[in-house]
Amino acid sequence: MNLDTIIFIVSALVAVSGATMMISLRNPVLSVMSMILSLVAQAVLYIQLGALFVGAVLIIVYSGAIMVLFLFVIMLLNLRGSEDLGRQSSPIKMSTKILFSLMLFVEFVFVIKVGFFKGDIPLGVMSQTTDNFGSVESVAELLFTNYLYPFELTSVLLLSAIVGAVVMSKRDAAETKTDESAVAVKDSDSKEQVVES
Amino acid sequence: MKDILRAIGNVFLKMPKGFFVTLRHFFKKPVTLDYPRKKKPMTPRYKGRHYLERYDDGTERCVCCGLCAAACPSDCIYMEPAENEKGERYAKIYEINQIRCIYCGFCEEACPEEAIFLGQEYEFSNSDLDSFIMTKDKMLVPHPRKENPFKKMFRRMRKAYGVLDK
Amino acid sequence: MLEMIIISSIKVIIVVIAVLTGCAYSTYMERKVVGHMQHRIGPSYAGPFGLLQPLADGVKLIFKEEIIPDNIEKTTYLLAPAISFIPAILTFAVIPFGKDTSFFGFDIPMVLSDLNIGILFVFAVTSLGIYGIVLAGWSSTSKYSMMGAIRSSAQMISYEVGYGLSIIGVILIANTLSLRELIELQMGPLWGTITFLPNWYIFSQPLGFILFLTCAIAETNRSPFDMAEAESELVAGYHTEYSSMKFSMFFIGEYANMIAVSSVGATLFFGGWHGPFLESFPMLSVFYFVAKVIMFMFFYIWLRATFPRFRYDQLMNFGWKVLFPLALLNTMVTAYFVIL
Amino acid sequence: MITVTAYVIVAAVLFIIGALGVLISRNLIVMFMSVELMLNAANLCLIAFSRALNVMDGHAIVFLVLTVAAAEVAVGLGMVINLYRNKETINIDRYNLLKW
Repeated sequence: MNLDTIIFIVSALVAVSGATMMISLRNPVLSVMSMILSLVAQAVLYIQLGALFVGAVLIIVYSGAIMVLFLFVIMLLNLRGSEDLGRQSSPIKMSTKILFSLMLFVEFVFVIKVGFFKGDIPLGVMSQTTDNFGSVESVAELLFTNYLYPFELTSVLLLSAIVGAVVMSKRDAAETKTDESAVAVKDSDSKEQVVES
Repeated sequence: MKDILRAIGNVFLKMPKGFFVTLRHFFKKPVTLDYPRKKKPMTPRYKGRHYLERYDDGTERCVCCGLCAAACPSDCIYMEPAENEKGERYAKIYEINQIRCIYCGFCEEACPEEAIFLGQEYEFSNSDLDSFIMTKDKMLVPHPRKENPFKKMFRRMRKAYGVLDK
Repeated sequence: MLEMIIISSIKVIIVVIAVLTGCAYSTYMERKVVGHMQHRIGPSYAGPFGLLQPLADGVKLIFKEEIIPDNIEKTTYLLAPAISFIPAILTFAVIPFGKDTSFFGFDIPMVLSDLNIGILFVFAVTSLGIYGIVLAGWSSTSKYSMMGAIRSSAQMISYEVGYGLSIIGVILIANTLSLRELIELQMGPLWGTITFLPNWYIFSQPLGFILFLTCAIAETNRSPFDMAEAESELVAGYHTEYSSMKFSMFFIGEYANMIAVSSVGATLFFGGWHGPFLESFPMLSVFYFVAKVIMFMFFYIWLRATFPRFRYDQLMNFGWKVLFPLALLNTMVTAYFVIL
Repeated sequence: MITVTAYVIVAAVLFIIGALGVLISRNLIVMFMSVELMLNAANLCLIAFSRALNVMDGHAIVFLVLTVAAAEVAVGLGMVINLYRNKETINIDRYNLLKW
């Protein structure tokens, strides 16, 4: 029970409970907040796994931009907990859904147990890492050599996302420009920054 | 593009101007005072709280003629006359309602005896309504009086026409 | 191990106390400086030159009645001040505030934690600060607070881009993300040749510096970009419904953010604790650092006293049509010269 | 000593919660966030494997996934706003025009 273990257990618990709260709370803003909690805990897990850069980027991109956008949309639509979300679906439907999820989980555990324990991936041990594991330089080196084409493709994807967002949130020409359209454009731009940085 | 050029222009041409203005004023002497400790000297003819004057021998100048009350536009002076043992009139009660008073100074001008005048003090605030009634004992206190140059002139004129002080 | 823990704890306590005192006294500085710029004298009654004014304010805020409105979202309402306050303080974990010195035989690095992704940490943490504002505005169920929160989130989305891009130039030149290494790189004569100037990045990145400054002011919700709390339009914006200690937590958070951004600016562009005569007096470095931060704070206040508030749409336009392209241009030009 | 399996199991749990969220939630925005959560669970897995095998490729892929997620959010939230404008609700059960 060393410090690493404690940190792992705490952040794993926070991540899972944040995620659970996210899907169970009725109030959308509280949902977003618990999602952020979960994300921060996940970033801690990343950093514990040696992925400093990706962990920081996760917080910057997700907590810093994407979740703000979620909050912004919730506020724009002025959704509060009182929003009528319809009747409860029938217990049979509900239990079927939960059952399916549990089956999926069992399957995952099975896959982890059977598939990966053959020894291809040394899951049982944490291998010693090289010095610059998880550093910005090593990620950048990979991105600009082996993963250059996917990287360029994401920029095309971002461009199409910008165009898509603009087209989608643009109202009829007769109506005046609104904040939403402006914000949708902005959001996709802010993602581009991450790629370039 | 136009926006960018304008922004650059503003940063290098217009913004320094604004910064310079505030910086210049930063080094100027402030116009406000450290008020409760330092007070602004009022002008000689400033009309503040009321005082009643005495003659040099200690008797009151006011003879309760009522001219000040008659001149008062806001009707804030109340007085009751009486006679002393020498048979001279004096004001038994002389009260000024400071809340009604508009500090116009007409009483000062109307007074034939130069008994009442308005001094330099201006801090009247109080939490007690009764304290705003200026009674005789409050007004008859000794006070630093700066002679009003116009009063001086009037006194000389009165002397010249034979209306003499006591 | 134990020594390290004790030293680190002492450092943390000292830094937190210093930051909180700094926050208190930057309110004093702000009132004095703005006062003099408007021909007033500012606070002068509590203590000599009003120096005890922050203390008096603090005592007043603590003992004030705590008013919690009825129709609020209780959880988030209570959480919001802490959320805006904690990230602001967290930023100081990676900022080096002096040259490493030794006390009583211990070598003490003058930084709480020297991460090799220091700048990214700062950006990650400051980007969390927005939630305090947004949640406060949303949970107060007041229209002024709500307006403040919406403005703030939109402003944040549009400025984060320029903010991030403006420092890319510096990082490209320095080739590191660690704040300590950045400072070490800024020692010595400018570009290795000009001896009378230090090698601060403001000389090689003037455009980057201006962009950084602009975005930092928008990021900390300060005038002229203080639309989240525009007092002449929205009463007090997002913290309209807060009182007593909760209000003061927002206040401290805002000032701590200002100090944090100032420290980052000083570290990135003005050489951090770097200054003359450090060989003989290493403790002078802390003084240099504080002096640079105070310069930044003075600029903040100066700006507030000088310019009127931006309009909402002007700000958005400015962020997207001016800052963003300029930051891209700066990155491109710097990259070109770096590759050369 | 924690093993990589522990991280992978945490990732699996997160993924399941995300899937459950997509299945049972009737709030469009929460559904959307559940999808993001599933992406993140996959990311966590990638990072864990990257650590286990001591290669950096996982990090690069996570980086690309993050950009994809960002693009997805930009378009998706635009869609949510448009849907809300049409029906004044974000209850997913109300969007049943194509249901037979």
